[in-house]
Amino acid sequence: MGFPVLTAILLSPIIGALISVFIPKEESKIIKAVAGITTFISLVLTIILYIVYYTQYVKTGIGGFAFTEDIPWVADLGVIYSLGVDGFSLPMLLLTNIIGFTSVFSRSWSVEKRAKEFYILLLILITGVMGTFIARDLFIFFLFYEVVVIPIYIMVIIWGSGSKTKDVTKEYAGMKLTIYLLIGSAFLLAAMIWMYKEAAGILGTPTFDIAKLATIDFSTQFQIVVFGMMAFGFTCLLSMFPFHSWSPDGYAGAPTAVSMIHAGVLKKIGGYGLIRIGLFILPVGAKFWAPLIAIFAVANVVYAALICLAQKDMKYVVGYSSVSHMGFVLIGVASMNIIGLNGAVANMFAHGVMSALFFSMVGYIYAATKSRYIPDLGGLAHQMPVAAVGFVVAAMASAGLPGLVSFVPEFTTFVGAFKEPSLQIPAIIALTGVVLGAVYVLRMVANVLFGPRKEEWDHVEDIKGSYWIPVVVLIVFIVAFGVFPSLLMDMVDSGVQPIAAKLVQATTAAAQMGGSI
Amino acid sequence: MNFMFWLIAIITLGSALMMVMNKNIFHSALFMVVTFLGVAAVYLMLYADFMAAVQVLVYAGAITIFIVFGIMLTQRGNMKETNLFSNHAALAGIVSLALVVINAVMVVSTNWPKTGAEPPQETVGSIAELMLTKYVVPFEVAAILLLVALIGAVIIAKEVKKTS
Amino acid sequence: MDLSLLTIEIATVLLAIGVLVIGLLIPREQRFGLGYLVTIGLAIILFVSFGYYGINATAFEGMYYVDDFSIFFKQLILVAAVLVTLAATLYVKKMGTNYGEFFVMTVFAALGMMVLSSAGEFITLYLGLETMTISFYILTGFKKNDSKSAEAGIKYLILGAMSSGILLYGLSLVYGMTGTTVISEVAVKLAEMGSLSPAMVVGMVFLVAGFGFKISAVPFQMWSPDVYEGAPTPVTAFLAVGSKAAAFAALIRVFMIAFPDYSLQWKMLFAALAALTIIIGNLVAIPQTNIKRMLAYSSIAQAGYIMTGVIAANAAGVRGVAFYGMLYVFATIGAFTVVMNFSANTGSDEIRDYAGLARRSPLLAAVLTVCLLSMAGIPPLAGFAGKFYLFSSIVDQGYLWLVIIGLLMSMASVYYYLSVAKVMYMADPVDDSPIVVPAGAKAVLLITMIVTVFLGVYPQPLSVLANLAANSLFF
Amino acid sequence: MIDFALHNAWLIPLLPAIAFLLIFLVFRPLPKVSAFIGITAIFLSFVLAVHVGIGVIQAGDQFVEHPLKQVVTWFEMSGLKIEMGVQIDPTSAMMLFMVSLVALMVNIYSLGYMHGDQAFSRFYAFLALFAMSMLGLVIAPNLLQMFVFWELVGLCSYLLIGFWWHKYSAREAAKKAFITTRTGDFGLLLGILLLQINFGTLDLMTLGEMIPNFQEYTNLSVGGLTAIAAILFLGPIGKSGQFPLHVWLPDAMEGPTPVSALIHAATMVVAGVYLVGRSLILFQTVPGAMAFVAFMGGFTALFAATIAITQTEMKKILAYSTVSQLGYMMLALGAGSLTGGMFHLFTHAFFKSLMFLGAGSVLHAMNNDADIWKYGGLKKKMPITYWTFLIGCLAIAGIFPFAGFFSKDEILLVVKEASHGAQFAGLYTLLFWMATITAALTAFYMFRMFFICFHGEPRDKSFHPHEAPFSMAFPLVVLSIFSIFGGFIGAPWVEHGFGYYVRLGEYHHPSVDWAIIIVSTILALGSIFLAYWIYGKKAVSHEALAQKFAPLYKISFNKYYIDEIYLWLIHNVLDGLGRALWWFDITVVDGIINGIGNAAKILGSILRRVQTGKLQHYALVLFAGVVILVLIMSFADTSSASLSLLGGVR
Amino acid sequence: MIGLEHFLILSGTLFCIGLFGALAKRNAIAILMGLELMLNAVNINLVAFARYVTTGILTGHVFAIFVIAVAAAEVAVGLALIVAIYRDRISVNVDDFDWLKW
Repeated sequence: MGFPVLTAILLSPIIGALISVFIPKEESKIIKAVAGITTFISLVLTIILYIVYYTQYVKTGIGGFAFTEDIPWVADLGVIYSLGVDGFSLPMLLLTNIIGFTSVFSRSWSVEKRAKEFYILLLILITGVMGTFIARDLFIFFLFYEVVVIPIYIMVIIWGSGSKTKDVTKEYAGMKLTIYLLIGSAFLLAAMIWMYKEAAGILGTPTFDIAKLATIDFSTQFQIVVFGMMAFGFTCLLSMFPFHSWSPDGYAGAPTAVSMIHAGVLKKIGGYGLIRIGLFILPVGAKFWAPLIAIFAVANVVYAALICLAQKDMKYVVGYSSVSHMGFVLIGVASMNIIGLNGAVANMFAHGVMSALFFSMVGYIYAATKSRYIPDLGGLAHQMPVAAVGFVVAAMASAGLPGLVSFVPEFTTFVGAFKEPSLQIPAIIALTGVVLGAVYVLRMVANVLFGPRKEEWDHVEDIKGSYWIPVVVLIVFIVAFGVFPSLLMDMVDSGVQPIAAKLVQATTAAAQMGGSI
Repeated sequence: MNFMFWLIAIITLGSALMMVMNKNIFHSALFMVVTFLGVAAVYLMLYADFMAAVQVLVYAGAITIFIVFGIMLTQRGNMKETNLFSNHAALAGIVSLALVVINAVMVVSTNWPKTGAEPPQETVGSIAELMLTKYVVPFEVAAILLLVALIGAVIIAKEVKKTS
Repeated sequence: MDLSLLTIEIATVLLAIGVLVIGLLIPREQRFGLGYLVTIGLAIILFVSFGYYGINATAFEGMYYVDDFSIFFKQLILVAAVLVTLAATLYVKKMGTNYGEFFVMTVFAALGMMVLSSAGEFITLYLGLETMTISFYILTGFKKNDSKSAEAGIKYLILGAMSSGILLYGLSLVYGMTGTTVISEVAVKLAEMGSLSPAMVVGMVFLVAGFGFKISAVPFQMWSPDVYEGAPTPVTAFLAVGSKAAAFAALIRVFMIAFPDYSLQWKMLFAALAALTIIIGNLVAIPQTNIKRMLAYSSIAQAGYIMTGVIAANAAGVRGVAFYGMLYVFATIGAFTVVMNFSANTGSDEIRDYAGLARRSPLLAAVLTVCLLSMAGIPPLAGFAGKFYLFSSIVDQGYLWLVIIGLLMSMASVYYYLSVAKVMYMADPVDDSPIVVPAGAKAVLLITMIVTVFLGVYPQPLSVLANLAANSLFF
Repeated sequence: MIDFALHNAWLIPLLPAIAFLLIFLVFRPLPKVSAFIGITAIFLSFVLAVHVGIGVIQAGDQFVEHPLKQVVTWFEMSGLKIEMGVQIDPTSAMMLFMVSLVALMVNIYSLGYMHGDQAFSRFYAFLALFAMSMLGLVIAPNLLQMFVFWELVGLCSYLLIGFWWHKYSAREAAKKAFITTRTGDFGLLLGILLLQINFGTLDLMTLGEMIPNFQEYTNLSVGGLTAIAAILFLGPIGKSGQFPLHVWLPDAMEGPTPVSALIHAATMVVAGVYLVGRSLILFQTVPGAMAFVAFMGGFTALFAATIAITQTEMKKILAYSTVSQLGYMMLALGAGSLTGGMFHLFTHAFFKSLMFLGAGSVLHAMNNDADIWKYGGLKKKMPITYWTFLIGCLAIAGIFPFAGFFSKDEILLVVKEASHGAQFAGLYTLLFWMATITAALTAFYMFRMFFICFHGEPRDKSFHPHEAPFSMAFPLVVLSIFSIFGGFIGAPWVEHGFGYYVRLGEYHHPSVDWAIIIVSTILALGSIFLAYWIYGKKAVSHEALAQKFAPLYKISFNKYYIDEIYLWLIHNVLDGLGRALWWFDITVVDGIINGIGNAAKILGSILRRVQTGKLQHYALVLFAGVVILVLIMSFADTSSASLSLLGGVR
Repeated sequence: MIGLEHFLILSGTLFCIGLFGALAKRNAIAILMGLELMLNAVNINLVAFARYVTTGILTGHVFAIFVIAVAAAEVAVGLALIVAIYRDRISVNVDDFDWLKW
């Protein structure tokens, strides 16, 4: 397969981090530039990949994994350094790179001190997230998955911040986030290990290859237990109610770049894993748990949206709103049909870019004003019109405005959900989230940006210089994928098809066996 | 034979108990010597003449002297009330008693693979042969171990000059 | 009789005695090179030992194994000894007297461990164990100007003697039931006997207690926090890895080779103890304020993880133990190297004094973080791969519950590990003076960090060796 | 050219879109250029729209049954295909013409009105964006495209209401508008989803064929379809300001007046009507839904009219009037007449935007002071405004031959016809009378405002009103021409008039119902006279009247307190729920997590105390452990359940 | 007839008396003495087994001799440690050795 382009994408930020190690820490501008350049290289490569895949695999209907790389890694475990992208992982990879690149240029006032450490950790973080999405080997997937947790912790405790509205410190927020995710991953790992052994018993050779694992028909009992454990791990990461409480605190505590990456892509690993691993390998177990997931999903949407109404801290609004939006993803997952899954995946992408922009703008305002407390702010559009534009675009995308990236995914999700008779009522309830979403988002926009000029913010500077990058890049993607959703949906569809096909095949097989699940 | 066993057993265990119960550490040490000698007698009953000799030499001799030296170094003057029980003696008693019972039940209920053959009258030769052939590794290791203990005891017991 | 099989041990003895003699001959001021001499000697032996893979022979009628399993553990011990002696120079110098003897004792302890891991027979096993332990008694009490050191020594000695008493009693019962002290023959005899006799029940429990003491499994763990805290830090490091690993080697050999017929019983026993060990070790580590004590509790928990590999009672489990044991060496010694150099500079082991270490010495902070996280099993550090080996060996034997406990508690352990990281990275240093780290210790720090990361990302090299070791045990 | 226009109708929304991008991204610092671009774009759109209209008329009723449709796939996946495109038929052609015309007029008008505003360019950008969205909505061949642009016009409405965002009231009004319409859109989206699920398509033509025979295609019951229609109707309720979601529309007047004229009078707010008209087949299939629509429309018409009577701001009165007229249109649709609804929509657009622009002219002259009681005697100062406004008032009052006359009579006619129908006859009879009363009220409140503002003496001398500049006067004139003559296209004597083109089902030549004509004309004239009597001649003191009917006056003046009720609900129920859940989140959800964490910590500190430092305690534990283990091992049979728990659970 | 079991019970009891001493006494030297009793008990076991179970093969004796050697070494180191700590704390009461705890 010639040039190992995925490895190149993966290595670029790592090389950036290594270079940064040898740059004196006073040269924070150079370090930032290195981070920007290396992530930009990854981004460009990914965009090229996206286009190539779109034209050569999606449009031609070939689909499947492309640009694969397989290097035996740990022989006795059957681990293979196995990378590849398909229509499912490519949007996620693109998302990671978009947000990775833009997060480098996000602003948080605390980063100016100890910039070197910050960018090194950020680059490691970005690499970890990317690796998760392109790994085709479960072991490699998990390796990357957990790589990201610790850098986040360190970034939160060093460069994070507490909140005015809730009695939390950054130490607490960081620790909660970390431990929560790790506890979730403990179950995930246990499930993975068990599945690996079971599969090794059936196949005769140990393997972590997701595609190979998916060919096995595990027993119903096994699937139910293992999927349950896995789902716990993944939905913790996805911040499913009632396992969400790390997320608003975590985002509020984290510096801007981390909030962007965490809400934008890291969370999506939960959804990605749930679909790619849970649904694909354990369809029968997934079917068993789907109703519960659906119920929690509805709770996510409505509960978190209502809580947003009571928030006075910008980051908490966005934090809870991202919990709320994950409900849409979960409903799509719970629908278990191709349309719903398409919607779920597309929703992950959409929420990614949108929340990244949102956090970027909130972070910018916070950095500029040193306040996130909504009643303190107001009329900021006077002083920072550009940030206001970005903020409004993010808000509108969050509210699901058509023409922006999140509308079509949400619509698709709901079509998928309504296709399942049992999900119709939950879906209707969840749809109210669309209204509530508009309420809290617009309230925040109104109270932060609009209204009479406040003199105290006259010293605040508008976005300029490299801080333009997140605004421009993210808005371009938000609008482009909103106006031309087929760029995303075709891709996603080609990626989700095999998974949906597996689901249909497995559940009909189970139904034919007479086993009611 | 029976009588001899019971006598030795009573002496051994009795002096052991006295050793434990005594409140004078010096008296305890003396009872310990008696116990060691009792054990040596038990060895003799088991046709372990060489063992008995070693027991008398090493334990009743060397180790006892060690211990007495220790006592002398750490106790000044009056030896009364030098060997008291601590607060948790009752608990210790319970645990020990439980182990006695466990041991007794275990011994009785186990079907030991006894051969019933007569023991050899002379053991020194075989022991020497075993030590220098089959058990040469442990033998050498034991030598090193004693060297270690020697050096170690010297290092640790040596008085340090108080610097600063 | 082929004495060449014992080359490693003989070389070690010669090294120790040689250094002892040289130490006596040269003047006091010139003795500081002895540490490096020992390190180099051990490194050479370590290098030579690679040639012993694949021999798989026994010496002295099955009494002494020279198989891949024992070689692996000997290498583990040698690696630990090399790293400790290299890292300890500054600390030992600050400790004052008997510079050369410290290293000699360390080598003797390593010798005891080697014998222990090679022992194919109870007497050898016992003597190896005692050589190791007595060396450690001395090393623990080595810090003459610190009363805590002597206290730790006396505690270790009394409790250690009790535990070896009970181990001996157990051994004697096994000997009584089987009429032999050779491990492989014990298995044969027990197979003839069939069902489990009461004496074997008691014997096995006594053996579990004896070995459990050495590996610090709950409820036999209580000595270790006190001793770890009181002992000179290099000793603690060596004690935590070497003595534990050697005891595991012996335990695996005894239980897996001698008692395979009773595996149902002892597996259950170990499973319960492992669960307890993991839980208690981690929980009590949380409120600790002294880093050595915290590491002691964490090392109790680590023993619990390693026990899961014993429970598996197959090659996969042994592989897990071997793998984990080796990477545990790097993580632990890395962490303790930081601790010993920190305390050599500042005289403190309190976690709160680590405030701002990331700025005083980024290397120390980074190594400590990496090592601690490796112990917690966070990818891509080696601990993750190790835990994977361990847990995957028992998950399909019906011990899913233990796997979940293990993983949950190891994730919970991140809490107290990260608390240290938090202090180092977040807080501002009270005292800005840089920390002096000698070149040797620096090398150890780098080695441990690089190896920990490397083995996490690419565990293949170590897993090959661990596989060899595991398979040789069951040939 | 006509052919080009017909087949390239997608250019009509695209041109303003390009204008928007150009202005927003490039020419923002250059206000004049921005305005030029905006006006040019909408002018070109208008030209195209005119040609499309001519083309449609030339084709006769060919497009009624077989619209010209061009679509591209927007996105597609297994089992779901959504298209975007253009559907040209008489209804959409009419809308294209109307929207582009009014937009053009408003664009021109704004040259004068917004002159000197800081954000002049931004205003034109948003206007262009709005034009794009509205035109896109109009030509939508399927419901989803309609929804997409529906939301976009909502966005534009939000942005333009809040155009002067530094004003507290503007920002609140914008928010309110968006959220209120969003509430309706919840229903619309739900309805669309249900249609998609049940029929597998959202294409209007396909749906039009399937829905009448819905039982063949779906397993929906009549009740089910009625429910879908009713849910769908929530969207129009929100967007077109029907009761009870009308509250945003009066507040929307916080936006610049041209915006009110364009968006909140002529175009966007009628999107709901248009949507119902587009999907009228759905409502027609289930009479219950029809009755619902009719009732909501009729009720809103009367309801808003009663509020409009007492308001004191020109734009507020016009806003309530708009609500009322929208209700009228809904009523017509609910009575089953696409023609009636669309016709009134068409004429209303001209005279209502005319009046808004006129009001803007007045406000412009009065330094944006909104209180009509400060006006008076403007007739002399601003004659063009005066006369054009009069034309508007006459048109809305339904005086022959102004446009409103024809469309209003058409509505009354169809409602009357419906009241003779088979189902819900009683309801339609009631609605007929409500509509008639509304017509009278409309004439009354319009002329009340008219007389107060333009007649009499200036009440506040501090103002120095002046006639509007040409750029503002020109649109007034153009629109008043349409307000005068616009109705003729639907006049009963026109053979192939409005109803021939814009219809659902067979074409019936409109009959002339003299009774309705006479009654409505008399009522209108009577109301105008009454208004003149009270406010022009001041024969009766309006204050005395207000005193006399104090409770009624108060209720009307306070808009039935609906805003207050909503506010209370939002602040107490919704926000209260939010606060309660947050409390729950912090104390319970978080509490459990923190509790587990703390429990571990506490357990750790307790277990820590076991380590007493006394070595004999350690030894005791060690040996006690041994004893216990021996006991367990000897008494437990490994085959028994208690121990297999430790080693046997899979 | 005196048999193996008698010796075993004797040794077990001796072991436990030693253990009791080690567990219950305050004086560190007394504890060491208790430990010696325990090791002696083990030796009785070993010799008894050598007499009854492996008659003629003296593994047990060899084992016991090694145990004695180790015991001597242990006592030496133990006493050294006790002396060392006594210098510092002027006490051989093990209850005083509790600086390291929790």
